[in-house]
Amino acid sequence: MLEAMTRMDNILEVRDLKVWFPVRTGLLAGLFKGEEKFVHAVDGISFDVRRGEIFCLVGESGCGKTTTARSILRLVEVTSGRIEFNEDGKRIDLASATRQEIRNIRPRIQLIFQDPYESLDPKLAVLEQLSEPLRVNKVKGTRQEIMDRVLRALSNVELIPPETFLMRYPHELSGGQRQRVGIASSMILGPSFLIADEPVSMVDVSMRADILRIMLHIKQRGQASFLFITHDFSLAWSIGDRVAVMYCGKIVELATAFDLIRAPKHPYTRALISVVPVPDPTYERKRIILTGEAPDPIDVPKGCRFHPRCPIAKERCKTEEPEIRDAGGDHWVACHFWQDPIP
Amino acid sequence: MPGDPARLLIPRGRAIDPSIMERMREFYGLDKPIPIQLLAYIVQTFQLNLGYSFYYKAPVGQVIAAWLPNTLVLVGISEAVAIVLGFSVGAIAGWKRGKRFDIISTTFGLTTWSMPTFWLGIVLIMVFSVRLGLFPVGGVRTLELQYANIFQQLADLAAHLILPVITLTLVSFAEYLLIMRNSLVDVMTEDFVLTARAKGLTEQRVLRDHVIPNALLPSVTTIAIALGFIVGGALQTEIIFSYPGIGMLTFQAIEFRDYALLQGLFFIDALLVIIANFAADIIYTYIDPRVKLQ
Amino acid sequence: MRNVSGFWKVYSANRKGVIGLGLVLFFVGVAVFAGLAPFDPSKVDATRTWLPPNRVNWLGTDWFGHDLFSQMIHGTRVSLFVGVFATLISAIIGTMIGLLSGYYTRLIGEFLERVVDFFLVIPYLPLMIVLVAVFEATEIPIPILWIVIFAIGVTGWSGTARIIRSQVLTVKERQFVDRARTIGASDMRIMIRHIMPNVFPLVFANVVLTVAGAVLAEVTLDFLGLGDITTISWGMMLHFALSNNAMYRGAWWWLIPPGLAIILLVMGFTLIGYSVEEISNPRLREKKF
Amino acid sequence: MTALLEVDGLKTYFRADGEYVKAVDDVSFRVNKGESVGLAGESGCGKTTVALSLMRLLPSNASIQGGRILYEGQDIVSMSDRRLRKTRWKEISIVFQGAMNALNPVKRVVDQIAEPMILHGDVSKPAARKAAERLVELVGIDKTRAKEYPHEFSGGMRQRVMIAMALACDPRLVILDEPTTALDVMTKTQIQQLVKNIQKELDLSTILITHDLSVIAETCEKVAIMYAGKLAEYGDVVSVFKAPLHPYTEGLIKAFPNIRGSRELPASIPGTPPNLLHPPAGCRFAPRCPIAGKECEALPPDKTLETGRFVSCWKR
Repeated sequence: MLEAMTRMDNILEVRDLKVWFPVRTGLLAGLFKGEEKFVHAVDGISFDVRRGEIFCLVGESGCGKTTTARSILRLVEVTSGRIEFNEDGKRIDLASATRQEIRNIRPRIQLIFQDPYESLDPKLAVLEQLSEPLRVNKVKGTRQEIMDRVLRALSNVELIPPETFLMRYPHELSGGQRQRVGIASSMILGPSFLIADEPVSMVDVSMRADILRIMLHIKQRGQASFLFITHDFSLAWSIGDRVAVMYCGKIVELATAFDLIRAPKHPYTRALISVVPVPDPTYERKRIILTGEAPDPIDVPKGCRFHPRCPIAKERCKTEEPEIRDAGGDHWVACHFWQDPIP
Repeated sequence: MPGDPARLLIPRGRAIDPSIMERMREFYGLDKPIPIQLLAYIVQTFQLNLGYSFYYKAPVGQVIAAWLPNTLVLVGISEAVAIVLGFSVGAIAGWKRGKRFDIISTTFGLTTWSMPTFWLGIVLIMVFSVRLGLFPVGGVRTLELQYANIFQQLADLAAHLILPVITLTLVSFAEYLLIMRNSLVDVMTEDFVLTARAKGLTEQRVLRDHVIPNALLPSVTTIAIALGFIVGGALQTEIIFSYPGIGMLTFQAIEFRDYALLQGLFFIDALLVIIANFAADIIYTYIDPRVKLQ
Repeated sequence: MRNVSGFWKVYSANRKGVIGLGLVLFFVGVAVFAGLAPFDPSKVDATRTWLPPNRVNWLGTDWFGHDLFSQMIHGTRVSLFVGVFATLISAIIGTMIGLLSGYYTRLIGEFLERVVDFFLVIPYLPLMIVLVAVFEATEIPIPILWIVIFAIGVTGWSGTARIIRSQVLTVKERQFVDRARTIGASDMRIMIRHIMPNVFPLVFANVVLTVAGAVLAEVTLDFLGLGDITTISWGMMLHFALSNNAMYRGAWWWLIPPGLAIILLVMGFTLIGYSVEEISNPRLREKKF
Repeated sequence: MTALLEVDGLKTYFRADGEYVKAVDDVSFRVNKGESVGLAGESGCGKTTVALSLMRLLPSNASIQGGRILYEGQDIVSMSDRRLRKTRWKEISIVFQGAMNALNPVKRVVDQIAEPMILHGDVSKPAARKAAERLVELVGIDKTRAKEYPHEFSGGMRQRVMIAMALACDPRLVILDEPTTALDVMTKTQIQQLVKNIQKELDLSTILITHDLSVIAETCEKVAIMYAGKLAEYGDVVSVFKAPLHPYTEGLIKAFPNIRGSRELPASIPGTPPNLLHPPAGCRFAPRCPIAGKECEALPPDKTLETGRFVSCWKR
């Protein structure tokens, strides 16, 4: 299984990660019912991020992809499982690390946020925004050295000339510019691993490509590896190296971007890819439209979680949860009947 | 020892036998340090034993029970009027935000809100009772009417109640007015108000059918919070109008340093307000479909 | 703050706010220059009692023969002093409890939230009365004025705490706080550097509103006879007017001016508070697009 | 084909600090009977303001400063308030973005759908409720759920309710303002199919407002592209997407990643949209335009080609 594949060129190895949130019931209800309910936000997933790649985690809202990202940064507590971060021959399990260890490792792992309007403190100018990470982590340097680093970070995200941006406040910047300041602030500590959570979904279409290109350059220069979280297969297609698809807290399929999008195997992935919008009015295709909606992560269906909506589900799917298996060529799929055609 | 309650039990002008003082202190537990007295008080309170009033020479619970109904009548009537008045004026003010009605009504509300309650009572008494002689200056009934028929008695009660009710209504309605107004202004920016307009509803119907029902919800919760404020207003009103309720009783308890009574009163005040809050919570879960009773 | 001039530009366009500030500044001026009052406010002139307003005593005299105009002027000091110091106490308590209960939502937060809820619904005037009465009885040598300040301060913080708590709860969920955490900032730094500046305007508005409440509370305690009878304050003027039957003897000049002064001062603070709230809370502002 | 709606030189301005923000500045287009028109552009281009202008639902600081909106020959801009209210929902209805707030949280769904029926038709309350339940079924929701409140529905379901509500009075024209924006791709597709089917069945005209060109490509017949308050291009979907005339349209189409294309980054348009308080004097796209020349400093001409296409550009 995946366990056996542990290799030196993995920067991150996630094994059987579970993040459950207790459901808050009323005080009285809690006393009488006695059983505690959980949101199974992430329910046992394993994957690797290889050094120097952009690994995409794709899924619909509520599938657990953002919780996965937040658990790697320990912004939420992990219920069980391991998250091994591997750098310079040293391994650290982020899931069980102490607060102090987490704070020590944080400069190495940074997050690029979804909402450029929300992720910058509205009261801080760009200069403060970028110098704060250095100050918090007690990076030594003269004023000039700090300033040089800030200016370099700004030019790296193509905010040129960088000097003109230093004293601007977030509300004086466009959405695309803010997102670049966000990336610069995530990059200033020189992290080796970046988690990008829907980094362009709030940016206007005409400026999205700039953001994507900046990230691609970071990867190509070998500065960092990425975990790229998105709901949009076409983004995974244009920027991702390998792609994993999540459904209701589980990974249902994992393969290279090309294989997964051109030859999807799991019925859920096949359906999703068949309906991805294409900006071409003449393009004809057969759409597989699923009925219903994703299940409530509090009461997950028995057996395969996808079976109530699955067009090829059989009796076995109602009782037996499929393991994720290699279907050949490093293409992993969690389905008993992935070879069946969809009618 | 000024402010020593034991001293108050002895008739004035008599020499005090220190040993009697000592025994009385002991009897009432006043010889213990203050923290221990406080602890004893808390323990007793939870046993619903409110202690013994020095001044009335009766159990505190009994004294309060005798005076409480008058207060409930006063507060009940004035709050009902204040809520209806405050909510309706507030709704119109919010709807006509920035117009003359809004400015005049909020300025008026702000003025009455800024008044000390007792001072408003003074002004009303000076104008309507002392100058114009329209209403009695205080109390709750006229002694000579004790044997009159029920209608005369009721008319008498109403005449006594009118000024206190006006006082308490005026000082508390502004709170409701401002809450309703701001809540309405908030709701009006919501998309469903645009939907309602798009449906072709007249402005009045948009207000009546869509805006007000939504603005009312947050306003209801504030009724409960406002009650803590109203207890203070009722207290001052009763004192100024010599209205025999628990506010007046509080004043007497302060004057005679009757701590057991004072603490008992505070306990009852708090209890009533907490019960009212609880009731408001339950009402809220009924009127807001988004909140389900577990 | 670097945004002061920007804030002033918006504030000065707010009519209510300017009126409120004018009122408060007027009373502050009166308090500062109270020494210029025409008479010594505590000087008794037995030949001049119960006088309605006249050329010598602009607001008349009371039963003892005090000049009421001079008493009004000196009374301003007490109202402002008590209002500001009581608010200082409640602002400190309220801010700390609000911040802590909003930031730590687990055990500490739950507990503090209950405490705030309790103080929020509790009828505060009776509580203040009990506090002052008990303290005055203990004979601890604290001036009564400070007992009053303390009683108002420790009962009046719950509103501030609640507002800060709810603000912290929302601000804390915003992404820039997550960003601060991912760069390794400590809880303390996040609270002071990121959360506080963003909740500050509303806190300020609330604190100003608390001053209004504290001024009213002080007047009420004086009226109930729980204040210091040796100080000259608006509340004490009313207290003595009542106990000397000014109401029935038609001495309106002893009763009306202190009341009007209280209304104007309370309104001044209230207007400032509402205006700051309006400016800093975008939901109360008109939607632009 | 006859025109149902003709927008002619529409100008809608916002007042801000004594100045005018020209959110919509001289926009003209038409919607024929039974036709679906997509109105696309990025945030702040004025597309939602156009939608609100069509029903005169503008906020208090905005007003229509010029132009005509002819619905069946009647000018909505100069219509009396009474006439306007009779036109709203009965003739033109609207589906707003973010269905959560567009539904009244404290009213039952069935009553919200029935409300305009009772208002505009001579229908009794029970009859309106019955009809509302039928609509709920039409949009694919079990009618037993009609008695529920909006918060009991998922995002996709609420959008279906909004669509049912928009159909309540048999309107001729339905405006859809970002109807699928916050939804997941599968739900989005379900809603798009629903709208397409209903449109065909009821011979409706629709105006779909969205920033997502691919949605328009898949569901509309005509497309209008807006940029900074101006109409950049208008035409039938196939020719606009296959051979865009305006450089902005071209850039926008290229900015969309396409899983059917080769694996490469989409292209971006450099720069940012202008501030509409002080827009450039000439072509508003000129500062970002790859082919802008000297002549673009003057206002570009409106060119209507014989194919019915429209473009506002000097270079074409």
